[in-house]
Amino acid sequence: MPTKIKKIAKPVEEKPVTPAKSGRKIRLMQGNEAVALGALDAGVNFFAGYPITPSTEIAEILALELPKRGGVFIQMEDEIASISAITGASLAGAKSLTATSGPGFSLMQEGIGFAKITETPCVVVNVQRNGPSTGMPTSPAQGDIMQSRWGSHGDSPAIVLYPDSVKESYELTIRAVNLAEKYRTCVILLLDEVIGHMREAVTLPDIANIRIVSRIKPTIPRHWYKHYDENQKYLSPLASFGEGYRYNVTGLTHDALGFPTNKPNEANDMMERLRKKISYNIRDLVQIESREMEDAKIAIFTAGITARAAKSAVAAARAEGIPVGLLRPLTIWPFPDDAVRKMLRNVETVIVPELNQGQLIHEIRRLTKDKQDGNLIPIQRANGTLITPNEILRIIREVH
Amino acid sequence: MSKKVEKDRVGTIFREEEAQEKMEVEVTEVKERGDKDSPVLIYYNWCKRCGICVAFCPTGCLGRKPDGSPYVANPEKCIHCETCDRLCPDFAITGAKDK
Amino acid sequence: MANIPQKIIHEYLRHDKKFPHVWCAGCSNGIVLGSIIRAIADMQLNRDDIVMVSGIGCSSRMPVYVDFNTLHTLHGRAIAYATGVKMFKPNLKVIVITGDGDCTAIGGNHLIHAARRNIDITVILINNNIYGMTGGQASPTTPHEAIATTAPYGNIEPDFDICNLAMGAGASFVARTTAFHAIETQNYVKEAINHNGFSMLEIVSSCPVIYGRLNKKGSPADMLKHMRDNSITLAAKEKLPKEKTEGKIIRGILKRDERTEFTDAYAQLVKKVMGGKHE
Amino acid sequence: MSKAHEIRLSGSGGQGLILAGIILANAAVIEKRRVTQTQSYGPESRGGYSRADVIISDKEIFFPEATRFDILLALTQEACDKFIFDLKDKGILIVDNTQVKNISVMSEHTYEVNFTELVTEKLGSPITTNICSLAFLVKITGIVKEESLKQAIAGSVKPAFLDLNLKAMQLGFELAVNYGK
Repeated sequence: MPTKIKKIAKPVEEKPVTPAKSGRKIRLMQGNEAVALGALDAGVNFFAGYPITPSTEIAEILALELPKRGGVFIQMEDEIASISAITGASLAGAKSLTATSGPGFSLMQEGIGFAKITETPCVVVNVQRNGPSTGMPTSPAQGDIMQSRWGSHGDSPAIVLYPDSVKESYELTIRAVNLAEKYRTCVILLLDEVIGHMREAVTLPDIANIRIVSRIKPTIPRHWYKHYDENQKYLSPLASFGEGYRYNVTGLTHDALGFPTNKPNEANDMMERLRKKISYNIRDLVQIESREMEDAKIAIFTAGITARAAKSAVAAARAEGIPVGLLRPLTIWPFPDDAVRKMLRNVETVIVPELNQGQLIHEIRRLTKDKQDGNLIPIQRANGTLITPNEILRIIREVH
Repeated sequence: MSKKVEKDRVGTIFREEEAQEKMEVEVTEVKERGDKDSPVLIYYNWCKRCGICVAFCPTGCLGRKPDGSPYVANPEKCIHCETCDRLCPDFAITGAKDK
Repeated sequence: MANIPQKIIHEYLRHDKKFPHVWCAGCSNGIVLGSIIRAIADMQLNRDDIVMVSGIGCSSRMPVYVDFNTLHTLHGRAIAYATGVKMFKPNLKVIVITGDGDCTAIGGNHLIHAARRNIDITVILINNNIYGMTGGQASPTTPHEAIATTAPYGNIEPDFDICNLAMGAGASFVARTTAFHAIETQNYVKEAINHNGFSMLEIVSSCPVIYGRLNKKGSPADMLKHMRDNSITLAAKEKLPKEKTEGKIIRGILKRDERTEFTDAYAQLVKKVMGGKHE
Repeated sequence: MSKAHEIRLSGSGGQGLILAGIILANAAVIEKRRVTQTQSYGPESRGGYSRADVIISDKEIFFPEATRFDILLALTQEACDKFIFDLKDKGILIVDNTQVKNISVMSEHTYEVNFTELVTEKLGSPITTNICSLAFLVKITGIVKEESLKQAIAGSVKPAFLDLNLKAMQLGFELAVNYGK
């Protein structure tokens, strides 16, 4: 059978993405919109996703913007395909991102594990909604805190960021992309439904003032390239497909070259590598906001939208002369153990409000073993409504 | 015996008389890797003894050892059809032109 | 390896790393791999430009053995990963190696949507009628009444015609051959890679150790002989009366049409919107 | 104004309350004030219930949802019944009495206007009831300047509908000026 040989003539080229120019003036912006603009400003040039409330605006904005900048937008057939496509694109050199909500996030877990074990940079935005299962699609909940850490089977470390405002959604999206590139892993950005849909007045920083991190590229000859090089604090260079470094990527436990292995010592090296690249760099990863904690006897520990209610309650309680402060992790995983332990040292009571049946509180309980059980007070709810400042204030008054 | 040297169509050179001698060799004495003068080279480290090459050899060039692995039973019969090469699932046999 | 003469196929194998391969004695996967790399050698493609993607299963172990950019992914998801690679770098040649269970059961949705989009990915589906790696469970292509470990009394489900499925979903190149027909496989692989659009090449193969034993199909060679004797070309089928073609494997290029390819369509879209002003 | 103003616009899906909330928030942004806007709604685009909250302040806004309203706009009976108890003591209640027939707690500052009827009569369709009632709210409370509202409307609606919406706004202003007369 005669066959025409079609040679590949086009050179391999990276797709340049022109930065977003819009929105440098102050303007009203939704949390989801801030995520989309943050992604564009961080250099994201590949998005694959599947529609799901309450994250859909992110896909809609990127469908509009990415083609204009030479990036790729593709709506996949489901969330599993979406995480797969962004991982594949990342290996081809893209800065990639997908956005979803609880049910889709559950479907993506296997793919998130794959991105982690293969050390492929990508970002998953999970705009949390009420669950379990289909739950209440337009109601808020913070039920995915543990899933974002432990959702994928097997041990794997996680980097999870959690903003509490529209402005911070923009900033943490950029940070998520940067961390994904730097640490070669799947970084998760947790958003609350209310933050995704909330509008606030935001002034975006000048594009020139935004720090963008891109993966390190190998400069060594092909035969020296190790896809999982052990140097440099476990942060090794990453070649893209088509650049001449013909490496193997597999979800199987693999050696430094990327080939499957069953040898216990090599498996151990790989697992330790995954763990240490997070634990050795924990200072770089952890961000935590503390408010009025200097003389606080009561501390509120919470994240995301619940922290907004807590801030309001703290302000009101301080006005009444109650020594109360707030701790809010911006990076919830890896958990900021040392910082929290240190800041809670002089505190008598910790209140942990969260929109679930108890997730963050387990971490606080672990860190405050020396305190009596009665000094750890949960405020928990998973009925689709927010915990209000008044509820928290009432508890503060009670314990004072 | 005359030293008749033939060049086959794919360019492998082999000596007829040596091939004759090899026929008389006990099968157990076949070298563990293919002889470089053989029309067909077998790499026993990769061979899994499935028997496909022997079954599809159209001329009976290949034979099967008691343990199931192939050997070049009748080198002179090789017509360099490459059937064994193409059908070997283990890349353990080659009748193709040496490059 | 020094012990093996430097045949052209050895340029393409990671022969110093991973051989002998994991496949059982007499498994057709190795034969198909040989045909694929011969095709690629014939085409003189640059190895740096080839991305071979696979899912999970026996056939999906293939990428590890070849010296291309290789991506061994999750069960059923190979086509979705391949879509990401191809969309971002359309100049790469993306080849998906998959099996019947991987592609049509767990990955069936990705198959039909990639075919619908007509994205330029070459899917080489090695159909051995069973889940081999997990030990012989029934797959969507296990024939009716055949024995599998999860169908110990005979399979009561009807089987999938994968080529029909791909054609129905919109694949623009669909062909079928068998592992025994190595030269034909080599040619079809070339055709499939050259085709600009979604191409599906089903290669009927054999699993002598599991499927063969469960169903008393004889030796590996017997199973290949069965492929030889029980398959006919599409041209022959059209000439023969219906009763003579029943139960035969039909080989040939079953569909080939020119339809807008997806990355081309996306490039057009980008060109169109980039002509407009930014927001 | 230094305190935070919590405003809730409520009614049923399809009445354009979320758009009204965005417009009001935008008007506050134009005046360089701090603002958050949140909403809650079911999947229905018609019927069901719908609310949009706007908080306008000169200080940092912590909690983004309105909990004790300074101003409540209720376009349906259901919304009025549901939210009226969270209106502050001196809060302003504005209802559309085309639909709201019973007000369980009369606030000191209650305004009853048949927006839907009037808008349908004067502008041919009830579609701009949201803008008309919002303009009424703005004029009565002075929460933002009229000019800011106008700019915000211009920035939020499609040019083809701008004229109609501005007419609705004007109608709202007039109703406020003439209220009780």
